[in-house]
Amino acid sequence: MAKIHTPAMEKIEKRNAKRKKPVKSTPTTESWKRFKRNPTALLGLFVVCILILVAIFAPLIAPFDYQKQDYASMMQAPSMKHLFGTDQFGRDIFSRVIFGTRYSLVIALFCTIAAFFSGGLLGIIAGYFGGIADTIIMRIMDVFQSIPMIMMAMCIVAVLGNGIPQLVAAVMFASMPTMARSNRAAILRVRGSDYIESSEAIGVGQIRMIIKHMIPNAVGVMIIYFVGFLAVSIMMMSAMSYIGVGLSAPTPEWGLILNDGKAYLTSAPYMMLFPAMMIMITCFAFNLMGDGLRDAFDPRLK
Amino acid sequence: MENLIEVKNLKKYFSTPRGELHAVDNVSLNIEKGKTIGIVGESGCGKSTLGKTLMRLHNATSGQVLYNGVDIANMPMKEFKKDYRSNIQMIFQDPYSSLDPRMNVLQLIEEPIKVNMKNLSKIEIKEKAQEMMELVGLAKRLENSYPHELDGGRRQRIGIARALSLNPDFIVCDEPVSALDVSIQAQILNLLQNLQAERGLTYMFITHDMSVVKHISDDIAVMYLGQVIEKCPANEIFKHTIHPYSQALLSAIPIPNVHVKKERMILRGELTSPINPKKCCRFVARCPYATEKCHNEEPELRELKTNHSVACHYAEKFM
Amino acid sequence: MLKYILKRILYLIPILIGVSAIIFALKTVTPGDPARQILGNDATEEQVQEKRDELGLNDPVLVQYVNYVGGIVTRGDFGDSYRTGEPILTEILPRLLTSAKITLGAVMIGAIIGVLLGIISALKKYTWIDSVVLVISMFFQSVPEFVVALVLIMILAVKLHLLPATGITTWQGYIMPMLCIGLSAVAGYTRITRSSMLEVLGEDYIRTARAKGQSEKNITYHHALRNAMIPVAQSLGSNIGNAIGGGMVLETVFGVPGVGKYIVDAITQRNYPGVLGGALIIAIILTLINMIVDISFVLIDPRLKTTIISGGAKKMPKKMKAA
Amino acid sequence: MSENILSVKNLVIHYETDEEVVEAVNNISFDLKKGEILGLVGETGAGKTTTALGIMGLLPTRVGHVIQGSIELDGENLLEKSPREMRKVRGKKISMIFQDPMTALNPVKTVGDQIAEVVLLHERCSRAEAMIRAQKMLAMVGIVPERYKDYPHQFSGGMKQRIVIAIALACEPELLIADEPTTALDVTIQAQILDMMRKLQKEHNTSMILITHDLGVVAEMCDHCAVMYAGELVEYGTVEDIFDNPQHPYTVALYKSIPSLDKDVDRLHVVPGMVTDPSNLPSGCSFSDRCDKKGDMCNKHEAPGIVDLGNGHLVKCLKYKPEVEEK
Repeated sequence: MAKIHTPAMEKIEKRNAKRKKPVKSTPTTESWKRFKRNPTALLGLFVVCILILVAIFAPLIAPFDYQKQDYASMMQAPSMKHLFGTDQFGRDIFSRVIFGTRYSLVIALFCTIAAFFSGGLLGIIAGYFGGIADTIIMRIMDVFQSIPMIMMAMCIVAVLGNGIPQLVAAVMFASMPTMARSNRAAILRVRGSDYIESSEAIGVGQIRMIIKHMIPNAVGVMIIYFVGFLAVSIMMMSAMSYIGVGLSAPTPEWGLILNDGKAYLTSAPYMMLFPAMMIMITCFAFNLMGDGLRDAFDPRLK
Repeated sequence: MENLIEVKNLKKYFSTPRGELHAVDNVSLNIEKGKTIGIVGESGCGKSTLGKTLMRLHNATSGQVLYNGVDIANMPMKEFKKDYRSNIQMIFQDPYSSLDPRMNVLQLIEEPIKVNMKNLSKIEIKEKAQEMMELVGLAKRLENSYPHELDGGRRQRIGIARALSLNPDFIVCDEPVSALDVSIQAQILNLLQNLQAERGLTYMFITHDMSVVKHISDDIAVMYLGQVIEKCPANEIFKHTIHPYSQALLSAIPIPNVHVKKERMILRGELTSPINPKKCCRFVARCPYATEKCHNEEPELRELKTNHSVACHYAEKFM
Repeated sequence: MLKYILKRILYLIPILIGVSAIIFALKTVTPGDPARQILGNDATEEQVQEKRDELGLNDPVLVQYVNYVGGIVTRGDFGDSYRTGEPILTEILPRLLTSAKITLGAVMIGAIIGVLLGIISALKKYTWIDSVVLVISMFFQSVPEFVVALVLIMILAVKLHLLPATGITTWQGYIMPMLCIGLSAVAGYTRITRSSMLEVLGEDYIRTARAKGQSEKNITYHHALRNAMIPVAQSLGSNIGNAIGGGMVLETVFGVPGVGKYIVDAITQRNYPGVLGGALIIAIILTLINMIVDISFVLIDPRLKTTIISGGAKKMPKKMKAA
Repeated sequence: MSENILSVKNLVIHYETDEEVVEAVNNISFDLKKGEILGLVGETGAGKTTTALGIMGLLPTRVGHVIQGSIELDGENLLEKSPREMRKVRGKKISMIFQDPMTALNPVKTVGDQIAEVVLLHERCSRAEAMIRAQKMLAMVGIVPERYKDYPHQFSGGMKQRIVIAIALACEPELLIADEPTTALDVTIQAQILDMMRKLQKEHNTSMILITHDLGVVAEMCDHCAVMYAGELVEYGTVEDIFDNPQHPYTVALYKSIPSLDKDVDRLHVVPGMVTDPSNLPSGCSFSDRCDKKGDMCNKHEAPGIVDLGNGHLVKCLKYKPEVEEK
């Protein structure tokens, strides 16, 4: 009796024949393979790369100085000269949005890094040491969590005043409980695994354990949180600037540009359209990428 | 005969929200050099905890573990790690989860050498790791493979190589074959036996499988709810079991032979809770012969014959 | 059960002490002298000092804190508004109802749409429907609530004149704020529902139900859904928190006289007691809500009920499982 | 001899994913007589569970495909039935017990509800009647009927498996498939459960397929035994045939590699190599790479056919087809 050959088998044989040699399979290449197979994730990555390039080369891309006021051309609708139109001071919105990429991305990055170094670190400490340290840290986080994140951030900015460092501090404090919780969970999952115990048994010391075993295994999940939080902080930041808390004019941050256009919603909606689109595209890209990373690092979650 | 390991009144309690869990309760054992002691029991009887306490993966609540006469259970962790960690090693139950998925075979086997023998050069470490791979029967081409690419038998060989690379003389084998298929199980058991013969290793072999433990052990200790209830040479237990629990355990094993129809002793109920146990025979709730005395007094492990001890008030009756 | 509720209520105390401490800490680092704020710039230094004594601002910090908490507990005194001189509580109380309505509506909209989408995408996993649902919900997650609000205002109010752009003088005024907050929460619910539904559908007991000859529909609704809802319910507390936070921004956008707008106004007017008092009140309410969510959980999950009634977790320490 | 209740013919089941095709079951045929117990033995990846799921019509959707063959229950081909018709068969005519009792019960429903559910699905009766039946079933498997209101987590592992058995037997099925019913349990509990299963099987004259990797369990419970390797049925016969007179090299090797309680051997017999990967089968006989009696033809010839050694003792090995080797 011959073995059965099915169309599905032929398809795979054909594909295998095309492949020159088998790719070395390490956990990292496996993750990358899964990420590559995910078109939406790749799209997210692509958009993020473009945004980064835009931020770096903002002065080359922007046709005008983002703060140059030109009273001769105020409130112009989008045209070839002013792609996104101009605002009530005659500033080129396109240039402002391009420079806004710089501000928004950099501030979001600062916020996220700060959040990781405060809440994230606390979570890692709580997860790694456990016991009394864990209890104390997590109880404090419970307290922080009872104030909604954006409200906490606004209260802090209200007290500290507007400005980039203040904003970063506010986001950092406000995000502490969420960050701590998720990083703690990431560490706990690794810490509870058998390979940590088996490494303990062969005499691996604490430092090597953290560097060689725990971080490499937890880092995937942490990257997911990191990317996700970039989107969160951009959204928080723009919402705060929009209602006038956080940054102050004339910084070309997207939320602030929106704030400028607030009064002209009905007469000149384009003033808000483009910055709003930028916020949306950026957050969407980060979220798509984060989602792809989640599937790539942790296929069980899908 | 020389005892490599002497366990004296070892206790390991865990505190849980519902009370103290007596995982290992007053266990005493002697393990002779070059021999294998088998620890059998059902899940929750504390056999793994016993192994991990010997390894100092858990700190003992009280009692002593003498290694060549030195108490290793109560010495400072630092000293233990420095002087004794290499001598006592462990092979883990689940070869799927006990290897770091982000390391390849060579890295996994190099790790114990790297950590414990700091005076070796990189090349020497690699050479030693390769030597270990050969010893446990892992082909050289697998060096750069990751655990997820290998089958259970090979992963367990990695686990064995990791343990052996430190030249230990005592190895705790915690259910090393229970996650493996029957045909692979035989490969690993033979490997362990060959290594023992070549290197004069001493094993503590923890398992729930009576036939495996009988095959590989010289002495057997049966555990029930944290206590050793019967201790004797391997052959003896299958011919002259004394404790009612051991009898039940043996009679419960299905024999792959159609002509042997065993008289079966079916126990009532299931394992009782090891949390805050009362002062009585631990087996009393399931024992068909339990009397008033069993409910009130905790039996001690008594030597009835040479090398055969039983913890039962009425042991003589069952002899 | 009663014991558990009592325990849970006792657990509130340290949280509330902590929250009030955070707010108090912010209060003490607040720029400006409250005494001068109250008296105005014309007051003399002596008058200010006198006022400071009166307000207890010259006492040690700890005494100030104790007085602060004492004032809250005994008199409901969250401080007085710099702007109007009225007690914060009297100013906020009438606004609470408005905010509560919006928050509740938003959470319901978000939860209902989100859970439904989550179920659909779990049942249709790996098909185009699943992808579309996920992309749409992620899209709404990526758009700040206030942008959604602006778009809705443009379309529904300015162009179509269907709904009022701002204010809540009629019931229609509530629709847009609720919708905006609700939509941004949809993604969260969809994701949790989908993943927990998928996990549950892969469980052995679902296979058992299939082996019984149960239909897929009944398996989904009778066996899977209740189990899958446990993590969704768990996320409810933090989602309410997010909705309240979102409400702050949106009440401002829509000009809704709720607590959120009150706090934002207080921020722009540098009315610090208003900001902090408002935040504290919200925090207290949120803590209470979380407690209620926790307690109602026990009612969904029988496993929790037994462990709680038998007084303690049944789980052994992780390391014991291997033994 | 009594009639066949189940007859599986030339069954082939594949799992197809984007990455690979797993040939889980390769052309197996066997019959099960009424009131008999058939043991299905084999290692991981041998296709035991897949066969069972195939019979139940519960192969994972999209991935699992029956490529060919027929499964006849009482003369009706189950593979031709619509999903709706299959639902009427499952739970009523065929029941299945799964390996892990800890997860087989819905944690948020009382055990009484879960037993009553299957009764309500297949029999015309009221909820109250179904509940009474549920309590009777609990009593039958040795659980106090008053505990029908309890939730699964309030029972221990052995008790849960009893409840799973109660669910499976509630509608008095003609065929019971037990997939490693005691593997997750301790040996003393296993003895209790097997004892009870045997008793109930005798009382109700249920036919049964018992899937296990434990030859001891087969020897004790079964009338016939089928040994599977890499999706193929390599040997089939009465338990006496298989245990006293094993013929396939794999069966023989399997015996020798198990440590025995009554014999002392210094070293176990070893089957070399790894368990054959069903997504990457060798040409010819699947066991050929590990076989110690391998001949020249084993890899070259197409998969060996089945040889009847008499009295229905079937073996799938070229050893018993000398004419092939001469060719």
